Amino acid sequence: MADISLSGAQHHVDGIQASYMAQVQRRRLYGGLTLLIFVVLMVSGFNVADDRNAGGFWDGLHQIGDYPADVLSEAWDKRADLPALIVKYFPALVETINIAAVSTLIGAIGGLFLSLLGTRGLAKWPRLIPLFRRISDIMRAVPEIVIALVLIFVLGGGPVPAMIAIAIHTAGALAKMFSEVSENTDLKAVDGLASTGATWSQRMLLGVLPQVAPNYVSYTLLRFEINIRASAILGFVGAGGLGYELRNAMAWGPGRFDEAAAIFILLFGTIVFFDQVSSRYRNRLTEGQGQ
Amino acid sequence: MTTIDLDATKFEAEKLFARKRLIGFGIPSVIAVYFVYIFFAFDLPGLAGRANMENAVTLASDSWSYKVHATRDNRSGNVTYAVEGERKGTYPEGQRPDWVRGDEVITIDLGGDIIVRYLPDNRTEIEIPGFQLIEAQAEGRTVTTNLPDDLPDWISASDRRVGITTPEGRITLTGARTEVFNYFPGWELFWFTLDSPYYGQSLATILFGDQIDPARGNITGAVSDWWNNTMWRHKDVAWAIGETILMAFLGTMGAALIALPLGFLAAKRFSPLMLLRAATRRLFDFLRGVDALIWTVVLARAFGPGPLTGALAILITDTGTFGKIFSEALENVDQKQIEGVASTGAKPLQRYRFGVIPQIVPVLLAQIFYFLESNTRSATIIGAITGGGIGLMLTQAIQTQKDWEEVAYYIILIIAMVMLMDWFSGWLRAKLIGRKT
Amino acid sequence: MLKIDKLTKRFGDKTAVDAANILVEKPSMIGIIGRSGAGKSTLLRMVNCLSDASQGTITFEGEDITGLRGSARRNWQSRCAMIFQQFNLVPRMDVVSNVLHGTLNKRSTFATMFNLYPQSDIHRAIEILDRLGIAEQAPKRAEALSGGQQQRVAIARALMQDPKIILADEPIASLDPMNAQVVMQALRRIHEEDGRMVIANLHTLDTARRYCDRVIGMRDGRIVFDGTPEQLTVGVARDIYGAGADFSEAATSTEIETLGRSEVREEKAYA
Amino acid sequence: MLKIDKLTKRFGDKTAVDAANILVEKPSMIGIIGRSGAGKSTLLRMVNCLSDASQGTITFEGEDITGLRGSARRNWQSRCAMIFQQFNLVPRMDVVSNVLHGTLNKRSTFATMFNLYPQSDIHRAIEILDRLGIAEQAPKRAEALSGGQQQRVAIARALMQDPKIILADEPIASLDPMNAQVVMQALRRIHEEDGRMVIANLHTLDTARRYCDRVIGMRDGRIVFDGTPEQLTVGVARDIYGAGADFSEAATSTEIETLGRSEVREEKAYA
Amino acid sequence: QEITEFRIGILGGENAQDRMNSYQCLADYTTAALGVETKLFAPADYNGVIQGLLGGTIDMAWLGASSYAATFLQDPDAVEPVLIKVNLDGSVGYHSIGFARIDSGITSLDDMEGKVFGFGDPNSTSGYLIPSIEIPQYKDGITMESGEYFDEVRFTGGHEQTIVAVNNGDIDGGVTWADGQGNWEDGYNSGALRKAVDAGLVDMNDMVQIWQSNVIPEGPVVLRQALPDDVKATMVALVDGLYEADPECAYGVAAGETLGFQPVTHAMYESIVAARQSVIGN
Ligand SMILES: Nc1ncnc2c1ncn2[C@@H]1O[C@H](COP(=O)(O)OP(=O)(O)OP(=O)(O)O)[C@@H](O)[C@H]1O
Ligand SMILES: Nc1ncnc2c1ncn2[C@@H]1O[C@H](COP(=O)(O)OP(=O)(O)OP(=O)(O)O)[C@@H](O)[C@H]1O
Ligand SMILES: [Mg+2]
Ligand SMILES: [Mg+2]
Repeated sequence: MADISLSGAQHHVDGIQASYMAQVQRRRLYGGLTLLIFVVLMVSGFNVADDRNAGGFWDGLHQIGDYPADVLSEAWDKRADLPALIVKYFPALVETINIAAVSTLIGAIGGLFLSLLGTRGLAKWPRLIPLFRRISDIMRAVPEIVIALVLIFVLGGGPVPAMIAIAIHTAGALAKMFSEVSENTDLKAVDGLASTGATWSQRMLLGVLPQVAPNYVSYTLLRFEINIRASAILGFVGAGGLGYELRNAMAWGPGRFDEAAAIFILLFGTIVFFDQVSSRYRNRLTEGQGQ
Repeated sequence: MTTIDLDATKFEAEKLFARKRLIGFGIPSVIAVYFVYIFFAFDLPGLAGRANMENAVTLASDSWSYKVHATRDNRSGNVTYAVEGERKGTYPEGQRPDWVRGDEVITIDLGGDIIVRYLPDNRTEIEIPGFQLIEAQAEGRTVTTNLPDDLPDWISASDRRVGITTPEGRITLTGARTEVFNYFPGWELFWFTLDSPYYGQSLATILFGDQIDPARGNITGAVSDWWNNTMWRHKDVAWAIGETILMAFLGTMGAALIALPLGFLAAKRFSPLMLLRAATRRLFDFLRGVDALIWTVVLARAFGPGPLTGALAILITDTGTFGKIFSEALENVDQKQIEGVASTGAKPLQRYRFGVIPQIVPVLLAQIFYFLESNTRSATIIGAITGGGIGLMLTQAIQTQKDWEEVAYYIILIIAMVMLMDWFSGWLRAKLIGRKT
Repeated sequence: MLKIDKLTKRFGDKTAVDAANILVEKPSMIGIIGRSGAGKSTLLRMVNCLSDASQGTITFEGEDITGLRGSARRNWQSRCAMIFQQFNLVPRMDVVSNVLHGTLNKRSTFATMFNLYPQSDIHRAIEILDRLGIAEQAPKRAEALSGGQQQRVAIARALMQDPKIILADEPIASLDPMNAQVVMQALRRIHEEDGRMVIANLHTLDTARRYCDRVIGMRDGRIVFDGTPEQLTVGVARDIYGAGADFSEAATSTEIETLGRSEVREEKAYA
Repeated sequence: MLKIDKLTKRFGDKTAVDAANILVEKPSMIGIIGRSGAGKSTLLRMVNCLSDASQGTITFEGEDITGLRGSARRNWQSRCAMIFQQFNLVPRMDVVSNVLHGTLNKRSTFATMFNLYPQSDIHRAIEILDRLGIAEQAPKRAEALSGGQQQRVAIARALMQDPKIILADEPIASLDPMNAQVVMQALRRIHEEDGRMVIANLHTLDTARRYCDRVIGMRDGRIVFDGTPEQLTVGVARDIYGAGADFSEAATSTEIETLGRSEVREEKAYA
Repeated sequence: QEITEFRIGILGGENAQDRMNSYQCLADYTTAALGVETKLFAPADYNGVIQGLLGGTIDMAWLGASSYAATFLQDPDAVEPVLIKVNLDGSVGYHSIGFARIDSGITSLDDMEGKVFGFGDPNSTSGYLIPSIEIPQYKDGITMESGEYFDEVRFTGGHEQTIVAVNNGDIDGGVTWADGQGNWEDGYNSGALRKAVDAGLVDMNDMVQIWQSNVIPEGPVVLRQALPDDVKATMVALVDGLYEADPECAYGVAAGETLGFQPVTHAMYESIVAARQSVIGN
């Protein structure tokens, strides 16, 4: 480097400087534009939303505490009833958790098959991979509420429509996450099993599942946590469980705010409980993977 | 190896397999037992009885077909024709569908040789191939017919009401009115309502043909009539989809902006006070635990129905989620880079900007865009609760339990919307993370 | 008994194996040599039906292998065991289970799912492991074993299949010389004691010379040599490896000590 | 100009640096040697104010460094550049941006938040990169560079600070011999051409001998040797490394070729 | 004080967008009369409108009687009732109708013992409040607690859902609203049953009426108390004269044939408020 003649070096550096400056300008321009677009989107988006809302953001801000205050003050006045109410609504909570658990199980099984059938290298019918991928994309795209409401019409209210709806969505969502894992599986063991004349299901069972199980379980736990919320929300639109009770209590208003509070405590407690348990367990599962 | 040793090894292996079998059978049987419990807890045997296949058929057929009502008011004798029986779909005075003929005797041809005739004096004749000619007379509250006593299951009759269901259409007779429902495939009036001059015109005519409405150009007029179609309300649907995406966008981005600084407070390495860190973490847990559903209800009082309320509900919940994810990402940052920047005498903010941000940006963006897509779905649901967006339209359309073609339309739009957002956020993520910061 | 006739495999416009003809009349130990990319692995994979041939046929005892599909094909695979360079075991499972995978073809998916292997199979698996000198490792996870041990587990799995043919795709390429010798001796013993046919892809000339009755040389997908180890002179080897005059046998050697009988051969070969 | 006086650093009951005294009168190139855990890194980190001293003082041109806080301390850091074993660059940012981080102390927080640097700085950064022979890498991301290139980027960042002192904490420990030489030569040239003081922690004796004017040996936190490379005999080295009679210089060597002047020294040292 | 926009809340019962459409003409008149932008909101349920009125984010709504009572009980100063809809025959009331499937063998409340009984929305007057008070008066022993007289008392979420649920057999009996005029086999002249019949959802031959409430007063059109007086006056005049000015629009706003609106005061709803108060039990 020191040997290069000075003028040549200078020329050479000038060129690099110029092209780098051009790159910097371009990057600043793009960066600035991105920022500008983002700010414009946020500000105008906020204005549109504010405008199309019944109450304005700034007018409503000071009222945020009103509703919780109403609920809490009534619940406080009737605090003696709370334990009894919590017991009363416990079965509804069990139903909500059951919906989440069953749909997570069914969804995980469905997602498992969809992902195995949709992953290159593992698929039983390689030519159908795009088909299975589209199927899981669509299953994932359908919001639970859509299927639940349609099924309520056909099957009547209760936990089953919610269960099916959540299971379908879960299968799609897990299929995607599972695929990401199984794409990275080591195919050596699969090849080894194939050479002994193992069937497709035996290859998957022995060659793939042991490898991916920790990640799959971890994703399934995360999904279970999400599904508890989903099942509560679906209850809100008519599919049984705690959400249904909460909606009725909240809709009725004063007089049943103690019930609303009791249900809320149950729901909040459950969500936080499973959130903590699953995140702890998930960390354990994936930590073991690191080594 | 000696025989004794080998036997011991065999015995060990047998024990091992016994244990594996126990687990192998144990887990599935626990799941199976649970499913059995659910089978009864959710009353699945009863469900089979309760499931209403007729509803399923109504739903399925209505979602891809429409019906035109031909209604005779038995008091006034007036006959009206309306698509889906709605006022907006009513044929203007003097117009009627081409499968209706006659003035004194109105002949309605349902197709498949099924003919209904509205005769004077509230009499009705129905011709169905392979069945006797049905004659009916409406008088006061009663309907008298010549129907025999044992009826096929597609006819339901009492002296107050007669209902006939055929593959071609449905006929109901009561004292007050006589109605024929003629079914057609497709989504009627999807493009133009009956009052639009462009109704029934072909695309070619509109694009290249003579000016239809003297006041407007063909294309502008057609687009505007379609956009303002009162049956399908394309404009409102577009707004609703926009509102839903807006809720997701504002909620996600707002949450990310708020969660980023809070994430620093909650991260072990950056928090100035342990107490503050613990408090921030609990705040995140609280925001997440309360759940978007309840935030929606709480905020509805303060801000009323609308997209802003939905956006704020998403924002609050996701602030908790992002806060947790961001602070975990922050706790995993590589100290070396921060030290490198610090050793040049950089100010604290500069240390964060160059030592920390570049490290967590990929994690952040990946999460933000993942949530953008999933929040589009949440926004649909939240909209159904707070009153905004496509979610509300969908739930309400389902609630009326008759506008299944609209339900089908909305479902297709929602799926398309979510898939689009999925694709878009994936594209943006690849674009931004792949780029230098 | 094994006849490979004009067997060809193309990947896109690349011909990996080019009209290979091999005829094996009686169970023998065959080494296939050739440099990287010569098509050795591809050839073995076709024999095991892990990949389909583009052209040509493989016939075993009168049965056409290339046309097999579904369960007939799996059946063939169970009679034709394969050993891989990277062992291809299920690393998270214990050694006995890995050996028992050799019986998968006979078991239903259901039985596999619940680990329902008959006791006799379990016992046989351990006897095979003992024969290969690694019975102590039976309850350990495969991933906890050394490379040489893992390869012996793979051989045990192959034996568990009770195959007519054992295919070995560079069974010693990932092993140190010490382990390589153990594994090759095991294969030789299996051939001699059980009378099974063994076809092994080998990277190194001297290994082929030492353990095999017959050596096949491949180059660019074609079979360029087929004869006894004695016929495999340095000149022929140079041909196979496409090397110039500077080719030295030692460059491909992994041996640490020599077996009695090979010494004789080596002298001949160098002569 | 630099005076380190009874400098001590304790971590809990472990004393990492124990009453170290160093006096440097004029800009020179100093190597600190000592085995792992001797306290070399801790010493340099205290000089750069990355960690606080438990006791004792550091004085530079009459100014007490140990007492500095806030912006005065950052100001000192900007005059006293540091180079790390693991380079400590921002891997996702491009090379020039990494070099420009050397100017952070002089620029307003706001401008730098948006990556806005004056054009003159950018030009200077590229000139420095050119001086170190890696100007072509300017637009690449730091993570895309080889170790030796990354370390030169780190040196460029240090030079960008226009520092009085450059501290280098085992700058070549993660590099292969080839790159190690390039980096050490760069540091030496900076010292010679710019007249900057360079203090480098070094793992290997011969590197210290070859490139430094003065060598300081540390053991268990204490300074046990301070002198010219010539004074650094094998016996002294054994002392520093706490090794027995079997200590061999070669064990710590990473050199591939020798510079002219070091050959003379080596002969002396081995004598 | 001044207002910058006028927000009308619309109660559930029909397709959200259909309702918005029906009210669009009213919104246009309002914009013309007040000179400010008018916005329509159709929250998902009764409670959405109530919360809007309480929170001051909705200025005008046509409530059900029970929803009005709920609003009044939470904040007596939030809204004032101004107008009531007049039916074609001049009456200002309707009925809550109890019904069941004919093949279930249920013909009266007596047969409902031990069966599942369905209500609509908890804030609905005919779908919950009135039947929950009047049904227990039918005879001794009937209560609204699940597991006492009825095996289960369930909320379906709305009138439409109740009808479908009864028709499906999900619940044994339920209540919904009807004007009580016209014939059972038509599903009466107007009401939720009629809409379901028109949609082909139910066949009235399959249904049997098992109970009917006393006349329930139509819900009031309410205005937010805090609105400026001139705005209130303008809006009362506008809605009051709507039928005369534009019968087509009045049809849409009133969700059916009507003779328009007439003034009303809180007094009309005192009994409903009391009823609701009694259900709360405090
Ligand atoms: N799946 C495949 N797709 C495309 N080309 C392939 C594939 N498998 C092998 N090939 C090509 O076929 C040729 C023969 O490969 P093969 O693996 O059989 O060689 P080999 O003799 O086993 O070499 P090695 O000693 O490296 O294992 C090589 O050029 C290789 O690149
Ligand atoms: N942050 C810390 N907390 C506790 N002890 C520390 C810390 N940093 C260093 N030490 C201890 O101080 C002693 C000196 O460490 P230092 O890193 O300065 O040694 P070194 O000579 O640089 O060694 P190396 O060659 O491994 O880098 C070591 O025993 C180390 O364990
Ligand atoms: Mg190979
Ligand atoms: Mg160190």
